[in-house]
Amino acid sequence: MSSAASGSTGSSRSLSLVALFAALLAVFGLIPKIDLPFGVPITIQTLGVMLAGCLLGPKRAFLALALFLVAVAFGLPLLSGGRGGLAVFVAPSSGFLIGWLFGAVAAGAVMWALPGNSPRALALRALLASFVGGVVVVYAFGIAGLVLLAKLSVSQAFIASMAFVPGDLLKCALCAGLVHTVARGVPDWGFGGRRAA
Amino acid sequence: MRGEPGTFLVDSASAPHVQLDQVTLRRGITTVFQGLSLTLAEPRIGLIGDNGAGKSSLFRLICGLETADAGSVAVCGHDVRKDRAKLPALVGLMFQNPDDQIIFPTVVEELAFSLSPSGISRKEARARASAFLAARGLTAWADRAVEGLSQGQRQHVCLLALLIAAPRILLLDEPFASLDLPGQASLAADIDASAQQVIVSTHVLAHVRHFDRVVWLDRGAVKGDGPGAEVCAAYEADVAARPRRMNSVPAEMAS
Amino acid sequence: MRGEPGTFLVDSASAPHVQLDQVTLRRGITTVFQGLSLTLAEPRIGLIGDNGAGKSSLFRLICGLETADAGSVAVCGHDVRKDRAKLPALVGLMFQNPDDQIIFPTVVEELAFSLSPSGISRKEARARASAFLAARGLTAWADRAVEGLSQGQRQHVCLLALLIAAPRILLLDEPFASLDLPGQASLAADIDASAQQVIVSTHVLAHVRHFDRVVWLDRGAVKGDGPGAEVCAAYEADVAARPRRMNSVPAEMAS
Amino acid sequence: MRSLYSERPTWLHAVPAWLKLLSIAMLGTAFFMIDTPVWLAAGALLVVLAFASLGRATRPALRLVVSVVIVAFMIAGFHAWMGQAMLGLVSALRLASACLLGAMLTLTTRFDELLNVFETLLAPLEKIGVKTGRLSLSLGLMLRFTEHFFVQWRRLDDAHRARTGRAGGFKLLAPLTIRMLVTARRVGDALVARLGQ
Ligand SMILES: Nc1ncnc2c1ncn2[C@@H]1O[C@H](COP(=O)(O)OP(=O)(O)OP(=O)(O)O)[C@@H](O)[C@H]1O
Ligand SMILES: Nc1ncnc2c1ncn2[C@@H]1O[C@H](COP(=O)(O)OP(=O)(O)OP(=O)(O)O)[C@@H](O)[C@H]1O
Ligand SMILES: O=C(O)CCCC[C@@H]1SC[C@@H]2NC(=O)N[C@@H]21
Ligand SMILES: [Mg+2]
Ligand SMILES: [Mg+2]
Repeated sequence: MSSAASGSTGSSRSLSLVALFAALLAVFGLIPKIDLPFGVPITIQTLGVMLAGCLLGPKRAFLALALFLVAVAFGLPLLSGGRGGLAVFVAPSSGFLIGWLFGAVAAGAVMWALPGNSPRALALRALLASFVGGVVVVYAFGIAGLVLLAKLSVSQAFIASMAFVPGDLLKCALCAGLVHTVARGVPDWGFGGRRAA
Repeated sequence: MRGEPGTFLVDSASAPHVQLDQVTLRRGITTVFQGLSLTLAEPRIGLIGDNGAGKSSLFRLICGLETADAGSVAVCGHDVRKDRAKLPALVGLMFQNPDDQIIFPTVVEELAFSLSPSGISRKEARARASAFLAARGLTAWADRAVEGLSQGQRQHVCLLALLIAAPRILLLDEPFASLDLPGQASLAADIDASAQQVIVSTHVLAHVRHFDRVVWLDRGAVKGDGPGAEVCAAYEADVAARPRRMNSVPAEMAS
Repeated sequence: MRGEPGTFLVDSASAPHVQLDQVTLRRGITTVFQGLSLTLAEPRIGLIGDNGAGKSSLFRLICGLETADAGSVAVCGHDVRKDRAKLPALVGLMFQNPDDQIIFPTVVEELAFSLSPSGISRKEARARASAFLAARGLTAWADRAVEGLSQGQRQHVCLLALLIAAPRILLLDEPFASLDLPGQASLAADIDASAQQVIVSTHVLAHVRHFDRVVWLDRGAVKGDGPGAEVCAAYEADVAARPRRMNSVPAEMAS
Repeated sequence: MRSLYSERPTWLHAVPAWLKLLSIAMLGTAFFMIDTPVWLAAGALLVVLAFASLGRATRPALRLVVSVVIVAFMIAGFHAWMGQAMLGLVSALRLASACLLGAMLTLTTRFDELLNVFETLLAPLEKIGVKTGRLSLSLGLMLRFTEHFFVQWRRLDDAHRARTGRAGGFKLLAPLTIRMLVTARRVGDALVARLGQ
């Protein structure tokens, strides 16, 4: 078990991992988005949210997303399509942005709670975790945001969000695949923030 | 240890030393140490042994990077798990691979960072780092990108970053591995002259043969421990007596 | 060279060799080589010199990782810039830092990858890599994560990855640096027995002193070139005659 | 941890880090607000010229830039294929500019200068008792890791080319993931060893 990815969230070790996943979101921001008419883009950055949850666990995933959003709020153009600044937090998509924070936590919590340690089991855990966190939770916040900020009705917002589902399911699969790779390459990684066995 | 009256006074007066007590360490699928006890108090100690014997793991334990699964590790009387914040002043590690140690993009920043636990301002730290380099005739290195240095030069930077921090115990993990002859000679001379405790792991026995104490690790256990000349000779004899290793007989090469 | 009739036949019959012609190489702010010409045709060649002399840069040029700013580099008659695709079969590099070389997460994948230029299927490559490890008594390593190996063990993996690829010319950049004594001895024996051309850079002169040819690089220029014993002695004499290097006199250490 | 920082001095090295960060934030916003292709193209051209003015110092980042340009073309092509050539052009220009700006920052800015800027920015928080030292280190490391994705990819690509004579492409994604996680762990270790926590 040793050091691995474990340790208190305040240590430099966590700090480094947290910064890495914030950076991962920034790199994903370079991959262009596909714009949809109601003002919320399809972006690969949600994959970063899922990965943060599965690989870091709830606490540190939260910190990673918070760090990323702080950098965005500072005006760094890190959201897909090179956006940044405070304006993005009052746009139709801002519900989703806040949802990322809690989606990552949820994904981390599910990843943490599920049993199984073989690469295959970990990939399955990640599949479920990324669905719960990256889809269910993120959409819940996103739909609320659309209702409040884009003045859509709940059912309109719900239907509009369905446009993201195929892409997001693909991301869940990718996330599971990457977790599988990591499980083989870094066997003592503490998935979901657990102390590695 | 913490909070006992007088601990500090006794502590800073006492010679630097490291104490491992019944340490068990597992890393991944390997049990690196199993109930290892060791007191390292001599001013110069060499650490030798095969690849994978546990030399780097021992260093990582001592500076608190690995947590023992059982047993305890204390540096100058401070438990490494509890007194983390005090460790950098007590013990410093020169990593085996320079890329693992260096964080900053330029040499002077990297050295200045070593001074940050001492609490001085960034500007002050940078000034001291520049002066430190200048005193070594390395002013030209200050603004160089670490990326633009050769591996041996990077290893040299790692050494300097450790020296400027000036901890009481220096752990050098294969410090000679990429240094050129002049660099090796001057490091060896510096080790001999240092007032700090120095523990050196190396595969080049010539560098530790004259030490008063050398510890030979074999698959995580102490197989030899005593005066450098004796232990090195015993290790060499052991190596010579082994059947020629299969693992690197390259069929292609020999074909 | 390409397309000339009969080139291939002549080529595969000819002994492996490397030819540098008036090469200038700039990396960052350093002009590493300035009009360097060198023919490397002997079966064993040692490469020595100070940190930053250009040993690794020379290797990177030969296997096409650096592009000369002027002049040309040819391996077995193939220009490294034009015949990129042919290079892997001709020349292989063991990197100085294992982290620069290893791509894949497990040992067997890494070795299997070395076979990919030969065009066999992935499954076949993997089977051969397993067999290769088994023949060396290293079956247990096959599925191990490279990340869970010690530095010396990783360097060993780098060596194995090069050997299984079996190029005609082996470039070994400080291959001994992290290997333990048995590993060093068996690598040295293998080099001596190999049928391929082997070029070794090292700071441990003992490993190349018996070579027929050793090249001593000094700030990118050839300062000595000849029989190993002579060139090594000349280098050692030169080092001994220099004033003791300021750069690593550690005030703290000596205080 | 390796970097792209260029030791070959350029005019941009002398520009204070805060000004560079501010420019990136403002230019990023500007590029996002503009959606007239002509103006965007003019802006992108300016960025390219500024990048080119750094001369040989850009060499460590050239491979990165070339791959970004390729991706940008792919995006433009994809959109053209979907019948939205203009939109494609706009996305491609934004992506290319954002990348060049980021590369210019990393090529010419030291890490401790960045940390200084973040510490100054966050100073007000210090008054209300937030430990800003760690937060600015996190922000700085986030930018370092963003850069490091490219550095690490270049190293892997070198390793790939040395052994196959070809560039690695998508095959390097899984190894890259692992290497980044491992690097973050090692950076965490280096920080712990030197800072004590
Ligand atoms: N990535 C790089 N970018 C810019 N300059 C570099 C780079 N790598 C090395 N250099 C410079 O090139 C010169 C030669 O370096 P090289 O790595 O070839 O030396 P070397 O002989 O292998 O040294 P060592 O014994 O330390 O391995 C050095 O002066 C170094 O500063
Ligand atoms: N990051 C890691 N994760 C899991 N196991 C590891 C890790 N690093 C090393 N090990 C294992 O721990 C054992 C001791 O490794 P260590 O690095 O301490 O050896 P070493 O004596 O320093 O060897 P070398 O001479 O090669 O540097 C080895 O068997 C190795 O397989
Ligand atoms: O960039 C932003 O301003 C926020 C974008 C939010 C996009 C949401 S997250 C869930 C869903 N899946 C996508 O691919 N896009 C949306
Ligand atoms: Mg070691
Ligand atoms: Mg070198």
